[in-house]
Amino acid sequence: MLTRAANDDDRRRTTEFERLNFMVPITTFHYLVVAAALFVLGVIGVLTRRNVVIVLMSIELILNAVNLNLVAFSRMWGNLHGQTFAVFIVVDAAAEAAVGLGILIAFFRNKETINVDEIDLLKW
Amino acid sequence: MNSVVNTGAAPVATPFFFYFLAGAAIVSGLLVITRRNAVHSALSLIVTLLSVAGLYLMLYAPFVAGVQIIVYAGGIMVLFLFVIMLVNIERSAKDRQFNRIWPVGLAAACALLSLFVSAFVKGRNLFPDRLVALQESSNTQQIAAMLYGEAGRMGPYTFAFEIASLLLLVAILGAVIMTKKKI
Amino acid sequence: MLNAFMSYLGSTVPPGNADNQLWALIYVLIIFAGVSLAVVAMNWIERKALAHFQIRLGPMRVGPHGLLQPIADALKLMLKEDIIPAQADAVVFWVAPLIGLLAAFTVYTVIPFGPSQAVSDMNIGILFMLGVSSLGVLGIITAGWASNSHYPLIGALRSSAQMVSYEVAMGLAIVSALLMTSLNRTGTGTLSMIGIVEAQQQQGVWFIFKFFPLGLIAFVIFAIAMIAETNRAPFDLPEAESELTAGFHTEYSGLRWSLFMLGEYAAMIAVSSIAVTLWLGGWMRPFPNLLTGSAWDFIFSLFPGLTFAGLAAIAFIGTARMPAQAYFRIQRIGLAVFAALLGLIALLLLAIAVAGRTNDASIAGRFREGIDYVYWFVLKVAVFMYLFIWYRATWPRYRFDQLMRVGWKVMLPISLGVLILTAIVGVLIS
Amino acid sequence: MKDSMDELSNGAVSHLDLETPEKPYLDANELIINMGPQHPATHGVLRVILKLDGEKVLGTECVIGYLHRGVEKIAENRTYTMFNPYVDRMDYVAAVSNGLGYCEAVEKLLNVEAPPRAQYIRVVLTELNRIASHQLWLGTHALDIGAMTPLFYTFRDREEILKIFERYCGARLTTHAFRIGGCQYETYAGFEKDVKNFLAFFPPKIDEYEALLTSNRIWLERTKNVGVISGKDCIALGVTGPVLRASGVKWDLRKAQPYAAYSKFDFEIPVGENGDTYDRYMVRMIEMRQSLRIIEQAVNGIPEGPIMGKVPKVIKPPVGEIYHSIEAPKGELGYFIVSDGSTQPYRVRVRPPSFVNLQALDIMVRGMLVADVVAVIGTLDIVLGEVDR
Repeated sequence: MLTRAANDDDRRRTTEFERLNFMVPITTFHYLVVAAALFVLGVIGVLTRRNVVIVLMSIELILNAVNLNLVAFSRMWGNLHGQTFAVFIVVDAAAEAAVGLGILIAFFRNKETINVDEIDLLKW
Repeated sequence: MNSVVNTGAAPVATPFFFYFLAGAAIVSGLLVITRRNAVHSALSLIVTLLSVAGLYLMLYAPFVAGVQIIVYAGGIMVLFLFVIMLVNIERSAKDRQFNRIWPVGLAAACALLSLFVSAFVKGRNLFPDRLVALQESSNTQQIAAMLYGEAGRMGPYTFAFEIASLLLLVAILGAVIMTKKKI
Repeated sequence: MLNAFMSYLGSTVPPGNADNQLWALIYVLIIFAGVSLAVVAMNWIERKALAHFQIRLGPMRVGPHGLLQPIADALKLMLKEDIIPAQADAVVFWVAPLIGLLAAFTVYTVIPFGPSQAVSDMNIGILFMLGVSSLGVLGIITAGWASNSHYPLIGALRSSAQMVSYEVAMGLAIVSALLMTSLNRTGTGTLSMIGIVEAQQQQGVWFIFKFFPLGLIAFVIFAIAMIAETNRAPFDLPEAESELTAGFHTEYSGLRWSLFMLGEYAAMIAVSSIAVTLWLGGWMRPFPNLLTGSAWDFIFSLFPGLTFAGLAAIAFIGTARMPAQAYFRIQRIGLAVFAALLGLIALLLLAIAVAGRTNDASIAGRFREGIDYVYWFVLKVAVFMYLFIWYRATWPRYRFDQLMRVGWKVMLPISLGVLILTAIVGVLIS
Repeated sequence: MKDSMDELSNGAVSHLDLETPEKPYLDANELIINMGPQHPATHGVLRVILKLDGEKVLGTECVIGYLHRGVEKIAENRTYTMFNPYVDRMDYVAAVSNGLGYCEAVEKLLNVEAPPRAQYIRVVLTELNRIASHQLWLGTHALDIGAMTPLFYTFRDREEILKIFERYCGARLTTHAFRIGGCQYETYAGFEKDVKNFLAFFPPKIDEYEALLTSNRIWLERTKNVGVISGKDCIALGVTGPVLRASGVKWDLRKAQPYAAYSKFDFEIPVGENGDTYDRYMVRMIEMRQSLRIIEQAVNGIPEGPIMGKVPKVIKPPVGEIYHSIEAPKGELGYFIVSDGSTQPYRVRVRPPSFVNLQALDIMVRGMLVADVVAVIGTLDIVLGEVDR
């Protein structure tokens, strides 16, 4: 009796332990949480930082979070549409970085600043 | 393709690597948005990108991981570092780091965070726990089939792929025109 | 224990793919040690060969014929004061050499020294290699930036521009080789390093000779681009001694500087391995499909032993030619011991070759096979390493704008043309 | 930059505007780089301040004087004979030429002439020295451009010349070979044989250097159209020697104002067309071959006779002044000596070719790249001992 109870207790504790600990098998949900965290970090960066370069980098963070979601879903459903989309997003990120940095350099040449606060004119 | 459902057969190391990579990604992501010096931010971002590439590998997506390393870490980040060195960062490092509307921005981000949290807490059961072991050994070939088609037929994304190449071309032209002083 | 050992010897896939983590770890350690040793040896060979190109003797004092010179150098570098400039960004300065070193060494996880003699066979093998080796440039940029000094900064900018532009031509040349792997019945190619070598085996031709001269041109473009990638003469602008004193590592000293050197040489071996794998048949011995049969197998398996025997003979001749003075006595003994060691290795290899000639499944047979694969691979890589030294002794250095012009206006169009022609020829043939 | 050029004429030190705040151009700031005084490619302790836009050179400024020893001032406190060894220390690569110039200048002041045998010996040694100097130039120049190997080849062959010097006068570098009025030493036994051996030995070696460089694509790209200077600019700046000749001006003091025994020999003056680094390279390579021709004629025709002219024991030239110049390997090497009638010169002024040629650096490198600065410093063939004196 005692041993059984102890066993039950043990089992409960293990499940509790598994819930909290590393031994829980990693599921899609885990990846989604990581992606969400990265996404929020990216959003904070975009909305609060003053340096344009860092804002652009935060956008890369956001895109990466999205990519991680896509690939996680791809594994969840067992097909490759998500991964293919991720490749497209990488292409998009490359284009965005090139154009964004191009704008940045053109802007820096004219106004000698890289602060978002000072980028407030449509025409200069 | 989606026959093997991965239940208890995952290697022991998997959770460890997951938490390691996820932790590295989030911590360095935090560094990206908090560092004063843009070069430090960029280096942290590289760590994030490589960690995410590792997560892709764990998700049986080696091709995406490879693309991530070669395009992001090897290409885009070099571009970033290049630009950071060209523009004068010493002044901006001494400057105020956050823009005028940062409280609003932070509030909006917090709102987004709470949205995510509530979605995850309430909708925990909506996300099925299943993970499918994709066929890793022919991942590239399968993505090729998606992009280019197979056995004479167009794949589902062939047209989109061509459009993407057009997008890149436009981006190249745009970047060149904007950065060149006179053409 | 023995079972585990035998089970691995009998397996035909790399340990990383067989989920054999222990063996994968052992392989990683072996490769790490082997590459470090190769770099040390390369250091000695480069100094010696360069000296002989230039009618000098090279290192002669530390050990017989300077054999212990690399060890003395390593000791010196480790004991040297490690200076971090006051104005430098200490953290980045500290991390930069490690980035380059890690990038150079990570590449080795997918290099196949034989059909099962690799850490792992990744589905994206060559893509992974390209990606990781392109991370090396980050180390150089950060080193140049963190030094907070003009020469390193210029060196870093030069080198990043150079590496990024030559990567394009390099990638296109690689793609044209990858196209050739798809010329089989199913029409699917492969990015896997082992798969590429196996494709060459199936098609019965090294890709350098495939669609002559298309394969050759692609190979030559890669061979040029890889020199630029590794910042070696005549493309050694980032560290051009006469212009930028030492380029991006001007401010580095001691151990950290030696890490840069280690990374550079490791990267040289890595890119040579890519070239060997893609165009020169990887681990395959010459004429594997033409000169078949166990007799030929046996003859070719004698080569490793004979090579070491030749080296031992050279060392013995060197011993005999040393002046018979008391001053040289220790050196004579040292060289004789070295020669004897080489001779013993030769005997061992020959013994394995003879013992394993009948039964491929026996331990000796397995060993013989493995040694054969590694031997031919290393031999081919060694030819490239010699070429690196030869180039350095012969050619002046390019100027930055000329380098860019060659990269974008010559190499890129040619590699594109070769790629398109390869595709057309491939379609027409199949 | 223009008004700062005016400052230069007003005696201001700098014609580079180092004070104005760095203005960003496109996206790069202007870089001010100190090349030297400790730098592998400035041939000693030359310091070049470079103003760069990225890799492009906007302007240069040479800072010299790190090797200044006051040779000209020393001369005022030494007798004419005592000063003779000092001139060897200026262009230490071509010490024999320096000595020849000084001895001939004092001889002119004294109005004596060295006997023909001495003059022939002087020609042989001076031309050997010219070859040695050009060899050193070639080795270091190629090394600057990135070719390591020619340096060792040229040093190997230069050794043969230095051996002849050593046998003749006991020193290899700072030879002090000549004396006022002729030569101190008679040729040693086997001198002619040694020189003739060298004449046979050297031409294949020049071919060897040329095989490595002359038609090398990278060498051509690095030297053609690099550091171009027109003949007019050369004359305006007073540039002489191979640099001048490579710009198409046929001016060689050995032909124009023959000294020593040069009028007796048959040789040609190589002339370039474009005035670029490659032409200067070719001019010097041909000059080496022409020097061999001169040496051959001289060594075959060394007359018998005394080697010392009639010079008083104590040299006390009459009051007056003299300017005498010779064609040193690097250009016109002139000595301006003022005598007040005492045993010590009142003033000695040296016109060193390296110092004058160095002034052309700025014109030659403006608008070129950093790598070209190195190539141009190499091609000017400066020796800092001579620049700073």
